[in-house]
Parts: sequence; C-alpha cells; structure tokens
Amino acid sequence: MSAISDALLALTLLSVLLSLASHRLLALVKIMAFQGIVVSLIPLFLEQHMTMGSILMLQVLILMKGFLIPGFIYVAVKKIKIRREIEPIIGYHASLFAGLFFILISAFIADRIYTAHSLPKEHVLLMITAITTLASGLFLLMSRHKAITQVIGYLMMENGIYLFGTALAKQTHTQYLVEFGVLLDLLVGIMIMGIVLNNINSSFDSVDTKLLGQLKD
Amino acid sequence: MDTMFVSLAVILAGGVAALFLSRHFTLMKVVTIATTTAGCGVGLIYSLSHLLSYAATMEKSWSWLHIFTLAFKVDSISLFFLVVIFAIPPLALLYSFQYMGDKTKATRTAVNYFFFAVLVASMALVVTAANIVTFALAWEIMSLSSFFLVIFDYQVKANRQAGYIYFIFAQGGAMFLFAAFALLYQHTGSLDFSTFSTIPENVKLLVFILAFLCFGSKAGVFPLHLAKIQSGPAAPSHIAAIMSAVMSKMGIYAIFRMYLLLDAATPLIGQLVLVAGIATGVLGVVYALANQELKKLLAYSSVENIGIILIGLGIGMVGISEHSPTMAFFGLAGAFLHVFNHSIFKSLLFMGAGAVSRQAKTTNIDQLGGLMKRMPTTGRTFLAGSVAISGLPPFSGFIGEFLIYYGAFHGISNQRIPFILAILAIISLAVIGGLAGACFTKVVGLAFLGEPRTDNAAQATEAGSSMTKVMIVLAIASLVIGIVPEPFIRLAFAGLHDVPYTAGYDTRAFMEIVRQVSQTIGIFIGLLLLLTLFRKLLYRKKEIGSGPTWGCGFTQPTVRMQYTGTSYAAEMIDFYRPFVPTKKTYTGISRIFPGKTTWQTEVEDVAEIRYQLHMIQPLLKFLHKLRWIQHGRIQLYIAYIVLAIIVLLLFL
Amino acid sequence: MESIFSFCFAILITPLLPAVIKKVKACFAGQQGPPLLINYYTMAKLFKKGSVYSTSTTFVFRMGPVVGCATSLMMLLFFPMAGVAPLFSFHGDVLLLFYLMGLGRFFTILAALDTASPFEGMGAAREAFFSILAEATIFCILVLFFRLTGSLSFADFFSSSHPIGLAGEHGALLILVIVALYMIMLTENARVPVDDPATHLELTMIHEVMILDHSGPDLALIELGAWFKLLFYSAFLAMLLNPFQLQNTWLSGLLFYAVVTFIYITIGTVESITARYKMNLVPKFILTPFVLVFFAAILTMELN
Amino acid sequence: MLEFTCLIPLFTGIIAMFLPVKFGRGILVVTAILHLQITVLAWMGKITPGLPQYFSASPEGLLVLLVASFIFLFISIYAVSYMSETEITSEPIYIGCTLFFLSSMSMVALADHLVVLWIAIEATTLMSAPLIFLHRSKSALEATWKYVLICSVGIALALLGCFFIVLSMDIGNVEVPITFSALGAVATQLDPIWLKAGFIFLVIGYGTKMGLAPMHTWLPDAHSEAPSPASALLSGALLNCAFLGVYRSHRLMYQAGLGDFSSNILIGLGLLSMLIAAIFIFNQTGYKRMLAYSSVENMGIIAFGVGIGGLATYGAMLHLIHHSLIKSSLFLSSGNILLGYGSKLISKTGNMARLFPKTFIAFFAGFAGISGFPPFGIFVSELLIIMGAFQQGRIISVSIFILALILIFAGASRLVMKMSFGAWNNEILIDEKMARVLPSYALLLTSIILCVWLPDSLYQTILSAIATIGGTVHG
Repeated sequence: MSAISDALLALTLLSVLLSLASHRLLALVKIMAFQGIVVSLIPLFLEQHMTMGSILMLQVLILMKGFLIPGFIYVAVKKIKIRREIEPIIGYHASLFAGLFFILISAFIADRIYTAHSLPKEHVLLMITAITTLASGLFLLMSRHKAITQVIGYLMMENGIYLFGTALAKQTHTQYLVEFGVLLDLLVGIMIMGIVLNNINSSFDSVDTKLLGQLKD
Repeated sequence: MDTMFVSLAVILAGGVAALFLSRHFTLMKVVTIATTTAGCGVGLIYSLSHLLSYAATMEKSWSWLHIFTLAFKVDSISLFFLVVIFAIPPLALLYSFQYMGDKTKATRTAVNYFFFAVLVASMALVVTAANIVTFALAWEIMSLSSFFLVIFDYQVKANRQAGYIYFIFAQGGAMFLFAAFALLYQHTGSLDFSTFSTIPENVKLLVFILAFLCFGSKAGVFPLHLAKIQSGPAAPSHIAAIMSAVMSKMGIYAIFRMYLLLDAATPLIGQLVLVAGIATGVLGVVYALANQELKKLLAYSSVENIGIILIGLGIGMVGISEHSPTMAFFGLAGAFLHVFNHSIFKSLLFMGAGAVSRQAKTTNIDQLGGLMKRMPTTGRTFLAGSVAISGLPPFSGFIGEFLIYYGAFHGISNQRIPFILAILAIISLAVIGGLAGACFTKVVGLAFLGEPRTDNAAQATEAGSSMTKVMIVLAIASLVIGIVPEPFIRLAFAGLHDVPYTAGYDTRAFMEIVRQVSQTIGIFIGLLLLLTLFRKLLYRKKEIGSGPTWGCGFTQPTVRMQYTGTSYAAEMIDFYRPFVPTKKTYTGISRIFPGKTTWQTEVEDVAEIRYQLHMIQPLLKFLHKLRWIQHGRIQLYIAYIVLAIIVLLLFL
Repeated sequence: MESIFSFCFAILITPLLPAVIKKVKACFAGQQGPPLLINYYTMAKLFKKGSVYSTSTTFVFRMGPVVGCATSLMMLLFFPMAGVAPLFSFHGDVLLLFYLMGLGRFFTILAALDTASPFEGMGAAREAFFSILAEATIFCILVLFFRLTGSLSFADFFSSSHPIGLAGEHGALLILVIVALYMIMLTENARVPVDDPATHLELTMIHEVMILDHSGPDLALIELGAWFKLLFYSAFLAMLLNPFQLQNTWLSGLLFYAVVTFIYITIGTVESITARYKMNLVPKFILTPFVLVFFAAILTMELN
Repeated sequence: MLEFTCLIPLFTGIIAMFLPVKFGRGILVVTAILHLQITVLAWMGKITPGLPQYFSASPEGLLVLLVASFIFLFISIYAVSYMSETEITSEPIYIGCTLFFLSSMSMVALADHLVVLWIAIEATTLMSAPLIFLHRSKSALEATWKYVLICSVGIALALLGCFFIVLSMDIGNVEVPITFSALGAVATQLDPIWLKAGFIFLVIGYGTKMGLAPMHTWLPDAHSEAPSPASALLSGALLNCAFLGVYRSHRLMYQAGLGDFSSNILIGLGLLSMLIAAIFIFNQTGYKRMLAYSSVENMGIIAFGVGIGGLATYGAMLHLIHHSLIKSSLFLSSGNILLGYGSKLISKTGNMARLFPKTFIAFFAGFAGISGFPPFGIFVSELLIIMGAFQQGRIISVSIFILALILIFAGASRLVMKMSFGAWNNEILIDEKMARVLPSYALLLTSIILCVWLPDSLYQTILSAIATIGGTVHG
C-alpha cells in the first residue's frame, strides 16, 4: 500500500519540479493534467476504509483535475494566438532551485510538525509533498507573467491543499470535507478565471498580465 | 437650567427656520435673526441673573445610547462664559442683516444662519457639559458647524485652503482630546468630570498636555494658531467675529476647566500655561504688526489676546500652586474679564473690517487710506476698538490687563520660579501692550487716516445702518466698561465664585482701588475736556487755514508716497527677525538704462514654515515613496499574502 | 494744600527748565544763548496764532495734541514733587499712568499719520518702535520698586515713611536704576543720542518730524506736553538721586528743584558733547537700560 | 426556516435571469423587502434555523444579516434608478447576480459550520465577480481578474486553516461537530499550536476578503471599477461578512484561552490597514478609490477594536453598523457623481456644492460621518475604541491609531473639499434625481437615528455578540 502511495507522491514531486522548469505552455498543461490525476489517486492508497461515496468523489476529482480543467486550458491556449513561451519573471533554473529549496524546507517543517505532535510517521512524505506543491503553486503564481500560467499555479496550489487535507484530516470528522472544498474551490476559481481569461483574450489580444497592471496608485 | 435649554431650542429653531425660508430672502433673515436673538436674550437673562445671584450649581442629565449619560452642569464659570456666548451673537446677527446682502446666495446664506445657530447652541453645551462624552460631542459639533461657517465664500481658493486647514486642526485636535479623555478613563473608569482629580499625579500632566494641544489649537495658542489665522480672513466678518471673539474662548474655558478638574499638585501646568501665554501674546502681536491684510492682522491680534488671557490664567494657576491668593484671584479674574472685553472689541474690529472689505473692496492696508472721512462711523468705532484692544485707558482693554498686572505684581515673592515667571509676565504684557499700540496705530493711521491709496478706497462709502449701529453699540460698551469698570469686574469675580482655590477672597480692598481707577479715568477725561475747551478758546475768532500737507520741500507729493504698513512695521519686525522670517525679493538693477524693478517683502509665519519644512514635506515625500506598494502587479500582490502568512507563522 | 501748591509750581516752572538746556548748549558752543524765559515767550506767541490744517487731516489730527498734553499732565498730578504727597494716588496708579502715556503716544502717532506725509509716517514708526523698548524697561523698574516697597504708586515710592532713594535701603541697586532711567528719559523725550531736537534734516528726526504739520496753539500744546513729560522724568530721577531726607518742606523742595535743574544741565551737556546715534544703533542704546534694570530686578530675588 | 434568507434571493435570482428587464427590477426590490422582513422576523426570534447542524442564528450573524439586508433594500432602490440611466448590456445577469450575492451573504451570516462558512464566503466571490465585471471595460476586467485570483488564493488558504482547526481537534481528541458553537464549548481541549496556525490561515484568508492590509490589494481596484450600487454592496455588506469569518475565528481563539495571540494579530493587521489606507488616501486621484481605501481603513478600525477587546469591541460593532450605512451611502453618491461628471477622477470633478447640491449634501455628510463627526455614529464608535484601547493600556497602538486617523482625515478632506468646492466650469452630464439621492439620505439618516436612539434589541444583541470574546461596556 504505502509503496504505491510513496511512488505516487514521488511522481507528484517530479511533476512539480517539471512544471517549474517547463518552457512551453502546452507541456505545462499536460504536466498539470498528469499531476491532477496522480494527486487525486493518492487517497485511494492511504484509506483504510473506502466507502462508495469517497470512490465516487475520487472519480469526479480525477475527471475534473485530470481532464476537464486541463482540457479547458488546452483549448484556451490553442484557440488564442499567444506565444507558447512561459515568460517567467524568475528564470527556469532559478525556479528549479527554488523547487528544490521548497522540498528541503518542507522536509524540515514536516519533520518538526510530526515530532512535535508525535503523529504517525507514515504520512511524512505526504506532508512534504503537500507543502512543496502548495509552495510551488504559490511560487508559480508569483513568478509568471501569463494569466494562464497563473491559473495553473492556482491549480497546483489547490493540489497542495488537497494533499494537505488528506494528510491531516481524519475522515471521521470531515465527511468529504476536503474533496468537497477543493472541488468547490476549483469550480469557482477555474470557472471564473476561465471566463475572465477568455475576456482578457478578446479585450487585450493577449493574456499577459503585464497588461493587467493599469489599476494602480 | 431648563431655561437655558429652552433658549437653545429657540436658537436652533431660528436656524432651522432659515433653512425652510431660504426662498424668501429678507423674510428669512428677519425671522432667523429675530428668533435667534430672542433665544440668546433668554439665555443671557438666565445666565446673568444666576451669575449675579451666586446661585448654586445646577445639574441635568439624560441617558444616551444605553451606556452613556449626557450630563450638564452649570456653575459660575459656565455661567460667565454663557454670558459671552449669548451676548455677542445677537449683535453679529444684526450686523449680518445688511452684511449678508447678496440675494443670489440665498440658499447659502440660509445654511450659514443654520450653522450659526448650531454653533451658538453647541458652544453653550460645551461650557455646560459635565462628562467626557457630552463634552466631546458638543466640541465636535462646534468644530463641524464652524467649519461650514468658514467656507461660506468657497469660490475663493484661499478660503478653501483655509477651510481645509481649519478642518484638519479641528479633527486633529479632537483626536488629541479623545486621547486625553481616554487616558483619564483608563485611570478612573468613569466618564464623569468629577472623577478626574483621582487619577495619579504623574498622569495629570500628560492629560493636560494632550488636552492643551486640542484646546490650544481652538483658542489659537502659538504654534497651534494656524487654523485660526487662516479661518479669520476666510470667513464672513460677522462669523470671524464670533469665532475670534467667542469660539476661541471655548478653548480658554476648556483649558481652565481641565485645570480645575485635574486639581494637579504639580506647578508645571500653571508654568506651562503662562509660558505658552507669553509666547503666544508676543509672537501674535508681532505677526499682527507684520501683516497688512486687515482680517489676518485681526486674527493674529486675537492670537495675541488669547496670549494675554493665558498669561492671566497662568498667573492665576501659578498663584494657586504657590498659595498666593491675591496672585491667583487677580490672575484668573483678569483673564475672565479680558475674555469678556476681548469678545466685545474684537467683534467690533472684525465688523469694522467687514464694513471696510464690503465698501472698499479690499482689506489690504497698503491699498486703503482716508476711510475716516468716507466712512466716519466705521472709522470712529474702529478707532475706539483699536484703543481698547491696545489696552489703553479709558477703554475696556485696560481693565482686564490691569487685573492681570495686579495679580502678577503680587506674585513677586521669594520663590525663584514664580518670581521670574511673574517678571516675565509683566514685561511681556508691557511689550505686548506697546506692540499692540504700534499695530493698531498702523491700522487706524494707514487704513483710516491719510489719503486713499487706491481708487477703491477713494470711492468707499459708509456701510449700512444696521452694521454701523451694531458697531456703535459695541464701541460704547467698550468705553463704558473702561470708565465704569466696577460692575463688570464684579461679573468676572462672580464667574470665579465656584473656583475652589479663590473662593471667599475678600475683594473689598480691591474694589476701592477700582473706584480710584474709575475716578482717575474720570479726572483724565475731565482734563481732556478742559484742554479741549481751552483749545477751543484759543482758536476762537481765529483764522483757520487749510492746505496740502507740507512735503518737506517736495513739491509734488502723491498718495503713493505715504508710509505703508509694510514700511511702518519693517523696523519693528526686523527686531524679532529669528521669529519672523521675511521673504524679500528684489529684481535688481541691471544695464545702463534699467527697466522696471520690483521689491517685494512678505512675512511668513514661522510655525507654518516649520510645519511645512519639517513635518508636511517629509511626510508627503515618505508617503509618496510608499505608494509603490500598490503597483498593479498581481504577482507581487500574492507575494504580500505569502509574506503575511510567513511573518505571522513566525509568531507561532 | 501743599499738594496743590506743589502741582501748580511744577506747572509754572515747566517751560523754564528746558531753557536751561538751551543755555547750556549755547555755553558749550560759546554763544550767549536765548533768555531763560524764552519758552514763555514762545508759548505766548503760539497761543496768539491761528493754524493751517492739511486737507488730508481729520479730527484725529486735532485730538493728538490735546490727548498728548493731558496725559503728560496726569503724570504730574500723581507724582509727589519733592516728596510732597501728590494730589491723587492709589495702589496701582503707576500702571494706569504709564498706560495713559501710551494713550498719548497712540494719538500723537495717529495725528502724524493723519497728515499722509511720508516723513511723518517715518517718525511715527520710529516713535512706536522705540517706545515699546522703553516701556519694557519702565515696567521692569516697577517690578523692582514693587519688590522694594510692596506698592504700585508714586506716592508710596517717594512720599511714604521709607521712600526709595539712593540713601535708603538697597541704594546700590538704585545706581543701576538711575543710569537706566536716565537713558530712558533721553529716549522718551527725544533727546540726543536717540534723537536730535535741533536737527534740520527730516529723515533723521523722530519726534520733531511727527509734529511738522502742527502749528499755533496745537503746537503749543504739544510743546507743553513734551515739557511736562521731561519734567516728570527728571523729577522721577531727582527723587531717586536726592540723598537727603529733609523735614522742612521748603528746603527739600528747593533741594529737589536744584537736583532737577542739575539733571537738565546734564542733558544739555550730553547734547553738547555727543553726537546722535545712527538709527540702527538706537535699539541697542535703548536695550541697555532694560538689561541693567532686569539685572537689578533679578538681584532683588535674593532680598526678603 | 431561517434559511429562507438564502433561498428566497437564490430563487428569485434564477427567475430574474430569465425574465425581461422590466420584471427584473421589480423582483429586485420585492426580494429586498421580503428579505428584510424575514430578517426582522429572525430578529424577533420568530423563526429558527432548519438545519441547526450547519446554521445558527448567532447574535453577530444576525447583526451582519440585518445590516446587509437593510442596506440591500436601499441599494436596490437606487440600482433601479441607476440602471435606467446607464446602459448595462446584461441587466438580467446583474440583477440575478445581485440576488445570488445577497443569498450567499445571508448564508455567511447564518453559517455556523466551519466549512459551510467557508463555502458561503467562497460563494460570495463567485457571485460578486460578475457584478464587478458588469461594465466589460478593460479596467473592469483587470479588476475582476485581480479580485478573483487574489480572493481565491486567500480563500484557499482559509480552507487550509479549516483543516488545521480540524487537525487541532484530532490531536486534542475532541469529537464534536465542526461548528463554531460546538467547538467553542470545548475550545480549551483543542491543540493550541494547530489552533493558532489555523487562526493565522483563517485570518489571512478571510482577511483577504475583508480587505485587511497587506491582502487588501484587490479592494481599491474592484470597488472603483464595479458599478456604484455593486461597490456599495461590496463595501457595506461583503466586507462585514468576511469580517464575520475573522470574528468567529477570533472568538474560537478567545474561548481556547489564546485570545492574546489572536488579539495581537488583529491589532497589527488593523493598524497596518489604517496606515496603508492613509498612504493611498493622500494624493488619491479617483474618488471611488478613495472610498475604497477608506473601507480598508474602517475594516482596520474594526479589526483593531475587536483585537483590543473590552469596551473597544462594543465600539467596533457599532463601527461596523455605521460604516456600512455611511459607506454604502457614500458609494451611492459616488454613483451620482460618476453619472454627472462622467469621470472617476477627482481632478475632473468640482463645485458639487453648487452644481450637484443634493448629492453634495449626501456626499459631504457621509464624509463628515465617516470622519467621526457627530451626529453620525462613528463619532461614538471611534471614541469608544480609543477609550477601550487606553483602558487596556495599549498606548503605543492607540497612538498609531490616532495618528493614522489624523492622516487619513487630512488626506481625505482635501480631496472631498476639492470635489465639493473646487472650481469646475463644465456641464453636468446627467442630473441628479431624487430616486438616486433619497437612498443615500435614508442610510445617513439611519446612522444619525442610531446615534440618537439605539433600539434596545440592537443593543442587547451587540452585547451578547461581544460577550463571548470578553467584550463589555462596563469597567
């Protein structure tokens, strides 16, 4: 059981690092689809007791994260004429190193958390992955020019939160709490962002957020 | 006490009536002025009768918003200030009947009358408030209503600027007041004024200083006087008169009330007030001398008189802490009397200035001249007001100062600090008196005497009768107080009736002196009449020629050769150079056939410059630098959130 | 009775004394000088004349001389000449009197400004300026005297049982006061080195330039006022200087007027041997007595 | 069924989306009236929540609900007139979203469950985004984008905060429903470290929505670009709802005995908000942005007051009420100004006193009110907060507080004076109408009335709301 989940977690970490170093928009979208599926699968291999409800939820999540949202973004990228470069504010190499640094910090924090509270050690790697994904998501949000990349960053951040929830919450209290929350978040965030993205494209002929810096003091 | 509230209700009704009648201009003015005057009359009778009958203190309170009480209390101090509050506004309103003559501004005039009524009512509430909340409420209403009065002529940019500065000082001061009250509340846990004295001694000074910053800015204490000197020229003259003559006294009242309530043992408070008074008085009058804008000059002169009043209060407070009853009693009584007197002659002067600005289209002294012939009543009353404000007998200004001198001289004792303070007070009073004389000889001599310097001044005619009549009343009042001061001194003494430190002071000996003063002034007037008669005799049946002024050999004098206010004051201002920065711009003479050269001097307020240089500019620069925060880039906005999380997690 | 006599005598003798100064100055110049009664003649002449008024002037111009003269006279009414109790006095009269002097000055200045003459305006400005400085000194002297006598009345200063005087208590302090008062006297009465009454250039004048337009009886009243004022100051000085406490009224009166005359002579002497100061040095000259008296006043802090 | 407050607007909103514009406006007003009626019934205790495991009628919730419902009524009246003057292409969407927005806000006010609250707040973002984007201009787009992205990030963090609080339950071995009321009873058993961490994330998350600095960055953009009725709703109702999240988290901390920790954070964020607002109100160029920053300031004041505790909490609650009333009135006035002058720039307005007298009265009175002049209630609330802060001995904080207030007043009054009295010679585009002025007057008048006479039920509700975090009006 844990071997599979560890492998999935490792895959997640890999996808995170890949996404940080990715040059091309389309590649980034694909990586995110992959990450979405992997992350959604993880609880399957951690749960002691699976219910019908949770399995159903899992399927919905996979559908959303793995196919719907990436597909949506994919279409958006295809449809609009933008340069397929990522256009980072912070360079790829620096981003990669930042990713590694996040892993390091996460390991440190996770270790602190688990020793301080004598929690079961089995979830340490999950915790590390969660924090790294969260931090990297935020990092993408902060370090990329294009609006689409920011949506992807947000997606990644949500993945991190989802993992966090999985790592921390006992299912007894939170009947589908994590899944439900993340789903709603995604729905709200991505849907609206999608609409806005489309409008940005039609208004500005570009989805570069450099152009979205006119409102300031 | 109910009578007072009735009178306030009537006053407010007058104000509200103005709003409803704004379409009928003259009717609106008549109704409002009549109603408000009636209200003030009731209030005046109430306060005078209670003040002179030494009635016991009265209290009244209502519950407000479940947790507060609106408490009011009337004692002799309140009553004394109520007399001023109710006495002057009716006169200002009567004056305004013709002064506010512009029919096209009917709505605005109605609003002006409304806020006038609110201002009067709120001032009455300020002096009767008996707890923190009530006082703060009344104080804020007073500030707000007076702000609207100041910006009546808002089309003029300078007036808007003045209103703005006034607004900031009002609200900034209120914040300090809130802080002072909150500090009190921290230690007493009660909102009531009567508990103030129970707070620890070391806090009292801090409370007083905080409150002083607020009250001082309302009164016009240097260097907090900027709002006052800005609002004076901006407001319509009868408003400026009320604000200078009555509203700034609310600052004085509050300072004194705060002092009494705190009941602090430390002598520092009295010393602080005294020193502030000296600085305010001297600098105020020097700036008055330096300014050529009549209304601004009068505003500075108000600052000076606030200084004199504060010197009186300070002498009284030092006397209290030195256990010198004579010093205490006469310092305070002098301050009170000067409050009363100043409200009369300052109103008179502002109204005169208003008449001048209305009739001669300018109030710049360097552009006036010869108005005494063209506006005889205004000129004569203004002359009376000038003599009074210079503190010269036989007018009222002298009497207040006489009491303060009397107190200060009796403070000359063995203790070093009070001794030195008393000397400083006496000398500065003398200097202030001299400078005020110089200042007002400048105003009368250059604006009203001599020859008109511009066509506007030459074409001026006498102001309307409602305006001049009010001025005549005020001038006569000033003279009467100067000649028969006894009842008015009694009024000031009655005002001190409820001050615990000076209660029961035997004034009989002093009353004898007052009679002597009165008698001496009588002798002087007799002598004056005698000499006038003598002069008349000498001139009987003699040839009286008339011709141009002798030009000392210069054959073609023009009106522009007359001494101007600037040149008149130049040497005296130069003497105070470090405190009175003068900006001189001279274009210089160049080439063989020089073109037109100009020479310009402008006196700047040292406080204004310092604020500008050391507070406002650096602050604005600093704030401008920080505007980078909102740069429009969403990436960094998210970074702020992350940063906030990280910083907060560090506290975990 | 004595008081009335003393007052009348002072009034009568007033015009005589300034002639002494003229005589002294003439002596120094090696001339004979005018007769001692010259001022009486001048008065009589001026009273007889009519006046020419400038068209610029108003009633204020005519009030000036009257008020000025009246205020000066008031000083004499309250001053104990030769230690004889004055006609009137009360605790605090000095304050009123010096403020009355201020009133006189106020109207003199206004009368000058009323003429619309640039020169008179200049003189008025100077008069206003210098008198402020002098006033501070005078009030400082009053503080000192109050400290010594506990009173604020000329009568108490000089005609009480313990009059202030060089020979009395704290006489040493009075040396400072006397020097200061002498300088103040020169300032307030427009004498050299502050002002030169004999100059002919209007630009350098102070007091004389202010009365350029007055003529006839008005001028006479102004002159009279000025003489009263000079007499008051020299009497003030004389009371301080007078070392003797004679019981005999006549003798002490004689002595007093001798001292007064002596002071007039010194004024004449000073005027003959010094030049007037440049205008910008005058404030310094007037501040000197202030510093002296302030110092003296501070010294009294140690007394009890 | 208290849930009707959410359901009715939701239902009518859906209807309005499909009906012609004419009916839509009527539905808007009718719903507003209905909503207010239900809210009043709830106040009288006549109706109770149908799903007590998720919803409850807490005093602070009722307070926020009443305020939202009350100002919604006037804003919808205003909106009807406003929409007839402006050409909004998608008016049904506007009306529908406004009603959905009301629905989600009602849900926030009533939510007791941690996650339901979170969902409701999330829903407000969803529903209000179209409102901001209504004008479909480039700048509106940018504002919407920033609003959605920043708020989503913040809300996502709040979700994390919810997880942490659940975790603190696990570690403390507490088995109760995850509702604020249930947690409050066992708060002391929760694990303090995770509770603190949870609070930090919640306060940052909901604080983003509430507009606390440094998470406020979306607020000026969104408030200035949204149409004025929407700005008024955002400022007057939405911010309060977000505040409710912060407030309930703080109460949980207080009940767990960690009140000092959360108080300090609230005070810090509150003061920072005020200072940031002060920076940007000075030399502000747009009047709607100025009002938006003033909202940041006032949220800071409320956070500060709640953080201080004691008397100041009462002041903060009063401040919340009065700020909503006055600020929404100000935004409504700003809508008139925008219609009249056709520009959001202060430099392109002026002389309102003469040209725009009715709006001027509302605008200037609102400004005086928001600056703390009587007879408006903010005078009382600020006085109470300052007194409360001194009472707690927080001298340095209160000094900064006062300094910031003075700075903001100095900055804002200059701009307001410029708009009200400054020179302006051009024509007015669309004249003011009573229908667009009366709502502002009504809101201001309410503030005045509440400053003169505070109904007993309101007073008692505030008291019971603040009693749970140690707020009191005595001693």
